[in-house]
Amino acid sequence: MRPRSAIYLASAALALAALTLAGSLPSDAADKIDPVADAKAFRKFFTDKFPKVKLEDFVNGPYSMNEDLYRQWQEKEQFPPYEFSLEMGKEMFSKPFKNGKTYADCFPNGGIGVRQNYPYFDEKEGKVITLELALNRCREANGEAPYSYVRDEMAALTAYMAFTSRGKPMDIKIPNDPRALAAYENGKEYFYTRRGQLNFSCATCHVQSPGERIRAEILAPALGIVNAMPIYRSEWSGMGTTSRRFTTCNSQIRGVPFSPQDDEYRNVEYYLSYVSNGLPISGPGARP
Amino acid sequence: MASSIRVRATSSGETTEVQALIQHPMDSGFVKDAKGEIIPAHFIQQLTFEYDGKNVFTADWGGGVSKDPYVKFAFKGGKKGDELKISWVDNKGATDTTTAKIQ
Amino acid sequence: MRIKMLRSVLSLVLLAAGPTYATAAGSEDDFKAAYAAAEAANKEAGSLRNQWTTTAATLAAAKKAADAGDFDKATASAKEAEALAKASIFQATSEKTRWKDMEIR
Amino acid sequence: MTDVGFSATRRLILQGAGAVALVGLGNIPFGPTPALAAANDKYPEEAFKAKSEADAIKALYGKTAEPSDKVKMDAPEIAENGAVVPISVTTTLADVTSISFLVSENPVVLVASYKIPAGTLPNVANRIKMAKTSNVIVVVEAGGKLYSANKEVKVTVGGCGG
Repeated sequence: MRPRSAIYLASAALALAALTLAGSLPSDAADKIDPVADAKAFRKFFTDKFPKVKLEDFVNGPYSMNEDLYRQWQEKEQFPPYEFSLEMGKEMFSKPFKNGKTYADCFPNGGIGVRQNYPYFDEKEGKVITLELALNRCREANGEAPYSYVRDEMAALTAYMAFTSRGKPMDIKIPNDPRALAAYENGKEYFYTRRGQLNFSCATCHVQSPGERIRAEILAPALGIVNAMPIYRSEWSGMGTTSRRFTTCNSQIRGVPFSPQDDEYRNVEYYLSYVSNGLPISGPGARP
Repeated sequence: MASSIRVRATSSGETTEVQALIQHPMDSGFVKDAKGEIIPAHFIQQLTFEYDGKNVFTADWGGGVSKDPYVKFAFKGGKKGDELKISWVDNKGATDTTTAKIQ
Repeated sequence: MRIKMLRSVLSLVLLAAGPTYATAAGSEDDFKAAYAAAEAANKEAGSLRNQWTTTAATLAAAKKAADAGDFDKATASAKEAEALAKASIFQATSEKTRWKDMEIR
Repeated sequence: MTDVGFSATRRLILQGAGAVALVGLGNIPFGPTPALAAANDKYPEEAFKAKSEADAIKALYGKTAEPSDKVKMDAPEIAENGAVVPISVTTTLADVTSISFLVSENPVVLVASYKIPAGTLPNVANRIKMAKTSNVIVVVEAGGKLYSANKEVKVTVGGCGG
């Protein structure tokens, strides 16, 4: 882990440790929002549950859970189905807008190798900003119409940006700002809240039964589950952004989905990315 | 329009391994769309690979081949820098051709 | 554990819907009342950010039956929609506290 | 979520809301095939109309195949998705001239047939579609005789409720 983020984590831990030590009883500690401790417990839960799976392999989702699936994945990775989307994204990323600017002007480091820092908490706006939102804001700032969050153009752009960050550890920061902690906690609550007529939460599938089957599909572990986004799913025979994955999951358990990039989705992506800090970015990914 | 054919050909001295991924819907003609209408059959029927003017591989495909079809094979011969000619024709008569350099 | 959860929701929905089939709901007014109640409940579920897709589907079925003049079926569907909406409200309120039980610590 | 709910969901899924849905309309006309094959050989029209693997093999090769352990087929136990099933074959048989893949439960049994000229190795990998759990057969024509291998690949609808 890069020294800078290690220092950050250490200082955050120190700050939070100081808070908890400040006379709060253990029972209070349960209500104290402690992302660092959460992340540690989150990672430990999965490494204990699957001791044979290497830490960085959790980002391969179902393929880290089943040998037969892993072989099918390896074969697909020789010439992956997201190849066309990746190429389209690379082309789109460098094509200037009508006003001559390009996406590179909107992103740190020209948008290359920065995906692992998204989503981030914008202290001016007081809200979580995801990569997809930042891309559309960049378009609007340059007089272009925003893309749909669930269609191919957004998937192609995020595929290219993810590709430029492949292998870099997820590096999400939570500034010492009560609104950031609240957003993080709201994301965590969404993750564990059961919804829809099937009464499932994200955790029902991805914490309680990763590696098990739901009909033909093997459930992915929640650790590192967003590291491979965006994904080409054989099920959709097409690309899927994080937004598409969240909204379709909602409707599959018969819950009415919110519109993409609503606060709940931004916050749950913030939570899921934070607790997967340190695991490598592996997007764009192929999935069943 | 960029070619619909992506090819990776790598030579390892005496044999050349060829992988191809082609952008094509490969509709079998048996699937219904969201509105319940049958999506008409539209798939690549024949894909040919030529090296040095000679056919080294021919694929005759039906509707049962996956969307964005992929195929891998190998042939003896072929040196780095040589060219492979790849072309396909589908059941609607559409075609595409490209050449790829052996790496 | 999941089966237990499903049964709890299942029983809840059937319980609410059960009595409605028994009563003979004849007129259009019954339908209008039942439909309004169902819509209100579903609206409340919306405010709790926890609507179910099946509620919307059952509401639509009720409307369709009403448009076709079959007020018995329409009223029954409207009552079932209300039950579903109430179940989604119950789910939202109970989960407000119970989500922590599943949290990895 | 009463019983009605379940069967409604199954029907919904089967109608291809997300999965590959199939319509057993019996003999759908095979679809216009104006473009015939390229110069060197003809597209095996009849074979791609066959409804059983025996007919397909006869239409393609005019003879029957015998199982042989020299034909090594690599196929998954359970396909991750019926739309993309990676299947490959290698063989140690000498002078192979053709390799074909068939799926007995598909509406059109013959999926792919490859012509292997001299100098090309007798190994092919591809990705095929499977309607449902089925036997996948690979046939290799070597030295004028036909050899085959087959394996059952399980395919089910994926995904959660819906």
